Amino acid sequence: MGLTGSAMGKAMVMQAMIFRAEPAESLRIQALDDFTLIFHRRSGLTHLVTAPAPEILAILQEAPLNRDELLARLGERYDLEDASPAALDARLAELIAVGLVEVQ
Amino acid sequence: MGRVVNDAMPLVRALRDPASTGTLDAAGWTALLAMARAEQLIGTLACRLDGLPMPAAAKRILAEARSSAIEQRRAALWEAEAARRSLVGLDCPIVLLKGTAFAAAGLTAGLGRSIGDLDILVPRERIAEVEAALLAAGWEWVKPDPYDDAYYRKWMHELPPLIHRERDRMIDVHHTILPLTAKPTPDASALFAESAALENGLRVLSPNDMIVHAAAHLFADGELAGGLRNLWDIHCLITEFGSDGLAARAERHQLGDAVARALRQANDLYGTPIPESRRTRDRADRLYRRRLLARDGWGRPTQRVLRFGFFVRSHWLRMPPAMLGRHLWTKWRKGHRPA
Amino acid sequence: MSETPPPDQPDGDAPGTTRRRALMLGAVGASAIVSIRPALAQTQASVVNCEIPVPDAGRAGSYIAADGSVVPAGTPGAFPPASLPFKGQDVKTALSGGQLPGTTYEQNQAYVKYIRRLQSGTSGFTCFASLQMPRG
Amino acid sequence: MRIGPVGFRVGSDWRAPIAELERLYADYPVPEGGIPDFNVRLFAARPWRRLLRPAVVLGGDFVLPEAAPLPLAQGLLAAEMAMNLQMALGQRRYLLLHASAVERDGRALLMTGLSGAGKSTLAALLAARGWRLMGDEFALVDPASGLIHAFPRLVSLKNEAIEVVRAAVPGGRFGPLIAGTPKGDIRHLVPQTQSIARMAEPAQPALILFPRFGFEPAQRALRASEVFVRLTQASTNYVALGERGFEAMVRLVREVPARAIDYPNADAALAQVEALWGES
Repeated sequence: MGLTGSAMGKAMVMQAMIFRAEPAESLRIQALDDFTLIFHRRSGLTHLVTAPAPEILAILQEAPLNRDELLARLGERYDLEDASPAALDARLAELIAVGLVEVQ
Repeated sequence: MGRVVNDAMPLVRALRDPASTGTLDAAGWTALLAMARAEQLIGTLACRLDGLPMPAAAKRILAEARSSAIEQRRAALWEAEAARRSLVGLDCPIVLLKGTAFAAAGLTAGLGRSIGDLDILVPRERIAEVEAALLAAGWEWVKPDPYDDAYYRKWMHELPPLIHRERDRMIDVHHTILPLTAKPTPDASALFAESAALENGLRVLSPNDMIVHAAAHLFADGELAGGLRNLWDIHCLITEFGSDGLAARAERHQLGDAVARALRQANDLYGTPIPESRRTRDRADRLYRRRLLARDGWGRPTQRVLRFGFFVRSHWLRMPPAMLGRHLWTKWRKGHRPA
Repeated sequence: MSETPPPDQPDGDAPGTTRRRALMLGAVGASAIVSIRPALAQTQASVVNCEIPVPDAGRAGSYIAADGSVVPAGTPGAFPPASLPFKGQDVKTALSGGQLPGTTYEQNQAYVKYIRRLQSGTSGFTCFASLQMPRG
Repeated sequence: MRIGPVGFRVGSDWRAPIAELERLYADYPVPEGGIPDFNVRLFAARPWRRLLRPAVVLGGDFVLPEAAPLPLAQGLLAAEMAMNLQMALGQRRYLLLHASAVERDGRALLMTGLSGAGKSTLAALLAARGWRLMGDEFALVDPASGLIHAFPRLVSLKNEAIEVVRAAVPGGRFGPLIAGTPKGDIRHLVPQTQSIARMAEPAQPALILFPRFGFEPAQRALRASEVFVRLTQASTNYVALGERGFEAMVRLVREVPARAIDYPNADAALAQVEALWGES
């Protein structure tokens, strides 16, 4: 990826990307309370996540999307209180870093 | 406690002829399992002995070793995938080496094998880009020492080791298969040219190059620590792919002697099929054999003097004498005394 | 086994949900993921009886600067290496505000900074990491 | 020797630590089929250190490179530590929790917490009041059944706890007082007869406590996610077990109630534990 340069440049790069989630059969998801456990079969790693990570994964598992499509889809399903692209980029970057989402 | 076990032959016998474990008593199993753990071959042994009759306790311990090997394999393949995702934008060939390559390519050498660090090979001219991309994706330097760093960059065949800050896993990025200071100079571009792509775009060496690399690691570089495992890799690769064209390939990488010795040792210890013409032993073969087998029934290293000899030799092989002197002097001034 | 194993699904997304659930994307700097890391051995052996050399063996003889970095021997203002490795228990005490044995105030500060900067792979790191574990 | 379901073989360059182990572990069975799960070796750092200022290096199938040697007078402690280390680094059959466990009516109470939280002491005191001690250091969760398996090694008592437990267990068999260890004074207690005789009996986990010593009595319920994180931190093999570990841990945090308790002294703690046990 080599994401360097300004935050503006980074946001533009994120905008052009298509994101794909690990397939449902690779994940064991257990909602506990405010937190949800995700066991990732492929890596053997466990992640403790909060909203909106499970919601993002569920939508991307239906079909790969770019960031704006994803934001729109989240807005259709949920009452989004802060529909900020920058915040969504930050959530996607976290999911990419742990390998639950991949850039296509 | 029964007879004293003072070399690793019980382990070699069990790997070579699994049914031979049928005659082991409790003390024999105890020694076998201890030395297999010490040589990091217990997962391999577990796969070899799977399904054979054995005492319940041994069965249970080997079943645990097998499932542990499965988890190690999973982690190793995920680490390769993480590196692939971090480097995909560079459009640079990434060749997996050693255990991860065997597992990714589904080779018998990968069955039950313990896998530690991720080793990859990239073209030398791309190594700075690879380094930058890995640092951007969460890997960090293990050693900040400037002498070691300069030493690595100038003379080694790899970047100083990096570790991932979240997953605690190390990656070694090589650009060839021997240090630049060693006498043989393998043909790195030939390694890439003959490598094969896996489904995900990562690559593995050709079978002959895998054997050459394993032999180089064993006899032209290392101090033979963990040698039985390396030799088992070589045994599996030759059994699976044969040794056609291997001699010529080894010569191309200037590693004919190391490969010839590896073949003889593998044949001698594991019964690896090799051509009759390549079985003529030299006088050093017996020393190598003793060093490879230096392990007792408690899993303890034996043959201290011989081990030390091979330790010195490993440094000798990696660099010319003047440079070796300089290296050891620098290390000594910094208080690095041999243990 | 529980009689009704919980479904492998995040709650709240059930089809047919009529009222839309509120969702926050959160702040840019916030974090929505914590990964479970392999815990190091947290037995008595590792935590209290392990040792941390200052500096590590690969850099023995070098001095420790006030900011905890390793500098060449004799660097003005830096501290000579510790003569013996520190025990886990001493380091634990020092990390919570105590003083490492045989050190002056400034030397202690520098050593503690060095220890905090230890990286994985450096000798003493597993010891330091196990001291950092919330339980031991 | 066998402790719970795990067999050990201990070898030493010196006779003394072995003699102490033989005395204290006299009632324990041998490893299943004579084949141990783990090997422990106590050896001299240098050949001459066998006699001259003898120092014991902890060796075995699994070792930590940075463990410091102990003086020979602490050989028993070295053996115990090396055995714990094999479990912490090498155990793959059970999910290993760094917790003490006691049993009553087939149900297990687990106690885990920071060093000095009193999990060993509380377990020893509960055992003196009729509970079966399942272990003071490790509780083993069977991923297949969810049951807790016992690991009743010698109870390791530290500093003030030594006298507290000696007073509570008048006929107790103790090891020698090992003074001046990195953790202060240590004395080992042989678990009671029923603890060793019934060590193959697993128990259903019923309550998880996170005790904290030195505070006014207080307690609070913990959320499943917090319990999950705390228990994964208290486990040395959670990640290594992969999906089996995940399943076992999820089941534990979903099915077993957990409480954090603060206590000022042993009597208050025992009263709190008995009260919570009555509710669970």
